[in-house]
Amino acid sequence: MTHVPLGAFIAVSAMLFFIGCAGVLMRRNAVVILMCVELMLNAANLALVAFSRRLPAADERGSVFVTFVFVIAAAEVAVGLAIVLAAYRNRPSVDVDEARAMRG
Amino acid sequence: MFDLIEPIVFVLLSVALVGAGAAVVLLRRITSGALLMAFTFLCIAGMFVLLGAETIAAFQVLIYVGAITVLILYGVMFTPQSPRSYPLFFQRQTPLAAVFVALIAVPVVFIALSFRDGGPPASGGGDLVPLATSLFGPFAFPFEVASVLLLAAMIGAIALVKREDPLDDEFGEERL
Amino acid sequence: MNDLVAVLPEVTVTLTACVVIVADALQPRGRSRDWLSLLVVFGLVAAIFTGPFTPTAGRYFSGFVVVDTFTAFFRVLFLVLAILAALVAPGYLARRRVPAGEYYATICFSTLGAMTIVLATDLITLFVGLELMTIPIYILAGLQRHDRYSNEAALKYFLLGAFSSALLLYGFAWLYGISGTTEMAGIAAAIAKAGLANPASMVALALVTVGLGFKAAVVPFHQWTPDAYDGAPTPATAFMSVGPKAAAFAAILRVMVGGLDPLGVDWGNVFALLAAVTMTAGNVIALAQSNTKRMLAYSSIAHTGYILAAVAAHRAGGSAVAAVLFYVFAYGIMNLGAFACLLFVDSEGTRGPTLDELNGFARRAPGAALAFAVFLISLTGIPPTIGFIAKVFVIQPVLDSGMVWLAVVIALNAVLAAFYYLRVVVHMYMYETDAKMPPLVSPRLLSLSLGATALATIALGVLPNSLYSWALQAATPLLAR
Amino acid sequence: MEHILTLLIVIPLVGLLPLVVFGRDPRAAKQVAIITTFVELVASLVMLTLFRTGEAGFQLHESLSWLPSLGVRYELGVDGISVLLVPMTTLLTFISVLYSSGGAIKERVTEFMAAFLVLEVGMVGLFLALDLFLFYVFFELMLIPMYLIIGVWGGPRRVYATLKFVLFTLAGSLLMLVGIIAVYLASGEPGSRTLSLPELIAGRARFSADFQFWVFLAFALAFAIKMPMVPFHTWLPDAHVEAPTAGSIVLAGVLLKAGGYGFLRFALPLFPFGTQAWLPLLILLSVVAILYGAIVSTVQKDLKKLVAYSSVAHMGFVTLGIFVLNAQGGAGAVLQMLNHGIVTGALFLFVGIQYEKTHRRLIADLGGLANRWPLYTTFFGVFTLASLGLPGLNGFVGEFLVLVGAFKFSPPTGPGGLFWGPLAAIGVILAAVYLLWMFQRVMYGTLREAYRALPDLSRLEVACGLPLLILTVVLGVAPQPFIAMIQPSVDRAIALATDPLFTVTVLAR
Amino acid sequence: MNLVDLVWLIPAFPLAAFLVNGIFGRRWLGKATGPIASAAVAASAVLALGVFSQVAGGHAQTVVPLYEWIGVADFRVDVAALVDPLSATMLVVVTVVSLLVHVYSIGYMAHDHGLHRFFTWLPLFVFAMLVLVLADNYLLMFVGWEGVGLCSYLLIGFWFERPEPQGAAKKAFVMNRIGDWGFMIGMITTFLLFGTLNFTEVFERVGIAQQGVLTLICLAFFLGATGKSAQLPLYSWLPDAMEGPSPVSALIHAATMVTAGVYLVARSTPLFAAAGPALQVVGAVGALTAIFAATIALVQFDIKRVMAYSTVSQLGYMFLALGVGAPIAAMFHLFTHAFFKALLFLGSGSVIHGIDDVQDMRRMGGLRSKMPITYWTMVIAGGALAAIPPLAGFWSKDEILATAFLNGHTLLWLVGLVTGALTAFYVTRAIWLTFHGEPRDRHLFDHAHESPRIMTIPLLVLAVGSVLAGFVGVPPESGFIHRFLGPVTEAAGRATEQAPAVTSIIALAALSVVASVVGILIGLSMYARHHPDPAAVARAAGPYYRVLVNKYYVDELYDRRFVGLANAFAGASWAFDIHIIDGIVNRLGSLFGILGSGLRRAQTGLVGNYALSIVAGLLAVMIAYGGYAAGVFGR
Repeated sequence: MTHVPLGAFIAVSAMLFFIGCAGVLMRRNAVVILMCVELMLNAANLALVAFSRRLPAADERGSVFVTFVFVIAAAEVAVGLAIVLAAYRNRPSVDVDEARAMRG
Repeated sequence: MFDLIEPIVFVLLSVALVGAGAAVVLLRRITSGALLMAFTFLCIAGMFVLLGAETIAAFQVLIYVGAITVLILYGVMFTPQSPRSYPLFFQRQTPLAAVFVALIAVPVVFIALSFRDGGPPASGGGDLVPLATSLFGPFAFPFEVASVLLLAAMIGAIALVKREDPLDDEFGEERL
Repeated sequence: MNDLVAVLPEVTVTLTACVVIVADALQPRGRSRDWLSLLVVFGLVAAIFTGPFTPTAGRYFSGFVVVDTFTAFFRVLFLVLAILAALVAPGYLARRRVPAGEYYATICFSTLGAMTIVLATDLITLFVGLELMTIPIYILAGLQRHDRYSNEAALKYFLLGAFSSALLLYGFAWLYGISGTTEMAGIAAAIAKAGLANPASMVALALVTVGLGFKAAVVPFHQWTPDAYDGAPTPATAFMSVGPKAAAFAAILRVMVGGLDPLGVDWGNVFALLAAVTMTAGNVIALAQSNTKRMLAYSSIAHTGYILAAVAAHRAGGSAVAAVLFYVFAYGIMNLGAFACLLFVDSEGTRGPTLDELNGFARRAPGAALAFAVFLISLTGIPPTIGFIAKVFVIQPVLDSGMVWLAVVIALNAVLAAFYYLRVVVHMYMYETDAKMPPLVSPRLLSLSLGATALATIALGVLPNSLYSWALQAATPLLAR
Repeated sequence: MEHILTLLIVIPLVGLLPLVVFGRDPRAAKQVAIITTFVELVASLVMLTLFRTGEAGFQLHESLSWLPSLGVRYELGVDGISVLLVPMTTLLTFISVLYSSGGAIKERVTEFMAAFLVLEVGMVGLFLALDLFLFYVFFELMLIPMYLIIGVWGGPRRVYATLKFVLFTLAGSLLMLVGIIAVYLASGEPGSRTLSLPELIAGRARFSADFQFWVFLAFALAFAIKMPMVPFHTWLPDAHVEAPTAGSIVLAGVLLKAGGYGFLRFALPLFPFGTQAWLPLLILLSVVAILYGAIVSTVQKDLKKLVAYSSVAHMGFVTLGIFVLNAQGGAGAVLQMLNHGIVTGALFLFVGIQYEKTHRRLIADLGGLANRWPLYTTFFGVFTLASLGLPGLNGFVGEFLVLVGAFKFSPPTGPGGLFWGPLAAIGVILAAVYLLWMFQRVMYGTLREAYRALPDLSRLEVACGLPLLILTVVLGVAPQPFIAMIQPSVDRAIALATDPLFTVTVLAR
Repeated sequence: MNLVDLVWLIPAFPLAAFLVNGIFGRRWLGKATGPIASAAVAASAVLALGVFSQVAGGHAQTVVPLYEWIGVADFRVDVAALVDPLSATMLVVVTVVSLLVHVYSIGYMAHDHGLHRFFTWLPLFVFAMLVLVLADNYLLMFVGWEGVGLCSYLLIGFWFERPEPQGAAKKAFVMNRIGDWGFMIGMITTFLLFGTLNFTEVFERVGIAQQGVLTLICLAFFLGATGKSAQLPLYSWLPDAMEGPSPVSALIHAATMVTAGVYLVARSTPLFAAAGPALQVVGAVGALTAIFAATIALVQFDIKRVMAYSTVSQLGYMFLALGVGAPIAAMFHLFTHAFFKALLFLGSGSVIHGIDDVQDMRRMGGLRSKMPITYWTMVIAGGALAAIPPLAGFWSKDEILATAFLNGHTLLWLVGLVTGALTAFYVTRAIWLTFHGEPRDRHLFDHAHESPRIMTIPLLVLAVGSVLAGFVGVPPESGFIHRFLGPVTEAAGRATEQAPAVTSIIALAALSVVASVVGILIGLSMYARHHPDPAAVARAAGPYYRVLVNKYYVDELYDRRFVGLANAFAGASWAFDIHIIDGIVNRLGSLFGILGSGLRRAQTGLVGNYALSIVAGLLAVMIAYGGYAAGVFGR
């Protein structure tokens, strides 16, 4: 049966990656930015798995990498939300454009 | 005609994936954004299945669609925003950013297409066994480190949000 | 079993972290927690001394962990920096009610991450280590959580950090795609075949450069640095300005030199450009700063440039890598010392002293002022300090690889830097203090550790040979091929 | 005794210890500093006695491995070029400390003395180092103490002046550092590389023509700024005006010599081709410095500024003497360094003394001092005359020899000695103009009421001035013994720089 | 025993006196300084006479070395004395006149509070002058040369609290320095040419040089001479130098120092002789100066200034002599002039001393009765200056003119003749205004008194000298001095002169005497019988008179124009230093400051911007890699 070529998967992942990237550059809400970062990570995951399954010398490393990314992503989100909350307590806003006491 | 299933599924998934992702970026309601993100994760899981990596797909559903989405939803709930007009959801630099991202994305996507396919997965069937063996075999050390990472994140997160001294009370109980 | 022995230092560090957490939890609230720092120091010193007992150079965990001179060098460096960070902290933590136990534990975790980086032979371990090094730093930056500057610092650092991690990860993914493996050696081989002409490897390389450059605060990926350093609690700043940077350069060496050396010519030139831009921008902006803490932040960017120059000169071989190691070490102790000196002038509500708040410092605290002066002079690169020797060791490979222009840029930048470093000395020694100066604090522990560091700065400046030859040894594993 | 040179470097460091211990009490600090510098002075005189006149090579040679991974050695030695500069340094330091302990420095005495001892290490080491790297270390070591001395104990605009001083010096010296490392890399195959001067000279044929061209430039820039040569001189007046008396003394007396010494010791022997290539420009700048410095001096209103600008002119004679590349010029240049150190150091000393009493440095505010201060007038007069090159005093010998050398100067192309010589000689006339005028405006005329009560020189001040006075006369009346010490080494340096065969071989490659 | 070997004692004595008076003078010695100095000079005078007699007794020309002064490679200069007739003559002149002046000064300076300073510097001057005279090489001579310059500087500015002496002193030193520039250039080129600075060696090798170079060298030396000996264009310091005490004027600015230039040229006769054109320049300048200064002297009223200008003019005579190839005549005139001009100065000093320090002749008059000794001695000196036979001046000056004429320099001779007349006129005028006629200032006249013996005795001695000194040159062309100095100056090409016919000499002498007499008679008729009345003459002369009174406006030219110009230039260069050279540096500094604060603004504090700059960086890096990969930037 016909296979979807590896390139297609990677292209899709690249699209997702840059969508996330654009999100980080565009949105003001810290939480949304966090989501966009997650999208980027997922794009990477997709690429990794695709490579690991479809490369000539296919091995499971890609998948292993992805598992670690899961862990890291979880940790990141936890810490990230904690930071956002701590900040939100001092100044009830998650608008990153308002967090500019330090500049120059 | 069965041999066209995979491409069709792939196309559908891709469209959904990209569409949902774009929605996350563009949608104003954060809660629905979060849910769309979860949907994106699901599509990714689908991709994994398509690639024959069922185990990873499972993890994906558990961790992302499960844990992370929930976390983020909590985060969204704890940080309510005063309603504002649509443009204010975006930074002033949005157009410029779009240009830059496009400048990079377009060539990269085309370059991505250039990856040559190695044919069907050499070892047919599931990826559970190889994954498990390598995780607890050669990758034992990073595995341990990863666990420490989770510990560190936990401690840190607690340290950042726990309320012990009166200073915290000036911020409303009712919020948390 | 042998595997565990091989990573004994890492294990020790982890245990130390856990012990500190427990001890902190057991300690009733409101009681002094200064002794925790000594506990940490004890643990970390122990970790240093376990180093020699680990079996010498070799690969463990079925080849996914490598222990060699390179590892040993960085292990010691990270531990030393962590120890100093623990020593200078207590007073500040107590004053600003920063949770002490978490502070020390987080430092330990970050250190563990850094050590993991230098143990790594493949991208996976390296990436995990990188994250374990970085995520605690986010926490560290925000740990003074009732201070909005601290919150802002943490927020910015986290968002940008996560973003850059994603970039890096994607780069790694592509590297994997190009080479079909995650081991540096394998990547090196594959890349050598593909070459930069292959656009995919070009993209991967760019993403990796950006990701690692961000961690090391290379211009133009540097902008988180001033805000994060500025807002974070000063002891944390002292640590994060050196530890992560050192780790980042360890990673850069492992990946770029260890993994991508075949493409050297191509990324060497790009790195040279980045280095020149970085040091110049850092120095020029630092000229315009009025807050000492922020000025030091920018100066640390400039130093990134110097180190990067040595990386760019990797064609010179051992001397280049050794230069990076030596400079990172030198930079570590002198910059940490410089930031820690700010702890003497620490008034509630401010982030760090402005230049004017340092007026007459030499009269109010002669010892501290002298130490600060020594660190600044060392950062300027004037003999007989380690900073000077480090610059020499950097310039040598740069010239050796034929990049005379870069050497000249370094020299001229040193002149620029001299202006703002010595301006601090001017404020400390040549201006008289006036009324309403923030009161000085002088914990004995802080003074002692800074005195020791200052002495080391000079001692290693006079007799740098042992350290340098060690760095040379440490450089060899990367070049073995 | 064979480690006398190391001793010279160690003594001041040893002096630092008691200084730190007894630092609390300024009087103790003063005594410690005085004793230390005096011991150092004696040691340097011992070194002088151990020196064997008539030999060109390095004597009292010491060499230890210091930084093998960079081929750097702790290598010391003296020859005719440096043997006289070292005692001059120690003497001037001693006098500076002695004078400063008399009350010129009132606050932070301990720090001041400490800075001076460190400074002395740098200055003495500078003249003894035979390893380029070591030389550079000492060259820079002088920087920070002087920076503090000007900046902490200086005048109103001290911060501007001292930062200017440091930045100028660094701008030059860091490029020289690049040059030094380049020399190291070019000195041989990896493993056999070195920075030790004798070995470098032996293997200098490795330095290609345009390597020499650029590296010489790097060195020359550093030295030219230190000299200072026009147009890099503008830091000097500011630094001198703001510096405390003792600072001015060593700054003019010793630090300026680092440049000329560096040229003669390193730049010429190592880069003959570079020297030849840059020669015309350097000669031009020297003559410009002589005339320009003199002309600008004539209109100075501030006593210290005037002496500072006169230093620019005098240093012009030094460089001129060096770059005409002949025996008279070289010997004259070294003598001129020595004499300028003594005379200008003395001038700054006495300007300082005068300032301590009257708190005025503007020439217009002074006048008629000769009435009340016959002793002061005598000292100041003699040094003024020496500075304007009156035969029979030391200033003349150096300048005249340089002039003879300048007249002899015959380059393959461009204007020769008969063009430069007379021009430079004009500088001698101008010196008479501005120095005598200065002397008259300060000493002659009617005394202001305010100064009637001021006392003449105290015993301490006489003690500070007398050695310099004696040297001024001795070096003027009987310079031959000193010339005999200098001559062979200078000839060697010049021979190395002019060796025609060598230039040919380099150009051939 | 051989005195010549002790020649170094001659300068040693004054040096000792200088040191003693200088160190102990102010505290302890006080008035004793005068006798000490005089004693020292007396000692050297005695020794000098001894040496002279030995040399006269045919002692061969000898070099008395002391030690090696400077020796670098081929450039070797010793401190050594050359004893030959020329230096012996100078020794005598210098020491004897100095002695007299010292003695005279004891009286003259008695009441000055700076006495000890005076007697510190005067011996120092003698020392320097003796070094100059004794030197056996140009460089050592230069040492003395500068030394006397310094002393003259110090002594002119002796009363340094008044502004005029300061100016005069500085002017003197600086103008001398300008001359010295020439001296140095001459000296060094001499060395380059002959490889030595030693007189005898240079003169031996004179042959090897070609004339052009020699001419340049000689002109350079002559520039030095004009500075020292106040010739055009560097003469104007000498009249101002009269601000110093009269004894100083007598010793330094009449008898000794100012003749150093003459001595230098005489010394270098072999050089000058070999360099033809140079001599003509010397002669021309000399003649020009002679008449130029004489004309100015006609109308001055300050008695010392009259003498000063007359000195300038007499020095002009000497150079004229040198120019026409008669060094002996020059030395001869130098010798006689030393006596009568010193006497004239000391005399006017005595007058000034007698009428409490007034120098303006318009306030004098009729003093003959009050101070007879001064009067008579000055009459004698005046006669000598006016060249009235058989006084000293007549013989020497007449010889100069004769030689000039016989060597065919008719024009120079004519100038000299006219100058002679003028000289006679202004000296008559000076003496008459001072001593004859009605006292014009009654008050001064009443208090006028003759000077004490210690001052008058030197006057008498010098008077005797002024009468007899001339006879060393009698008979003309073959007198003692000619035989004595002959050997030194053979190179001067006296051979060219055919032994002149006695008749012609007498004729020329007669002519010059007539000129002098005419001058005197005019002077007498104008000032004794107001016929014609000087005032009327002045009015008649109108502009010409004013030009003379204002000394041809030369001082104005020098002091205003030149000095002003120089100051303007110097000021401009300082402005250049501050605003251009230093300005650039400071601009650079501020530039970086601006740059920094500009880049600061890029640090907006907005996370979005930071992220964007990261992405931009990513793009840039990609392009860079691509570029290097494609080899666009080269490798």
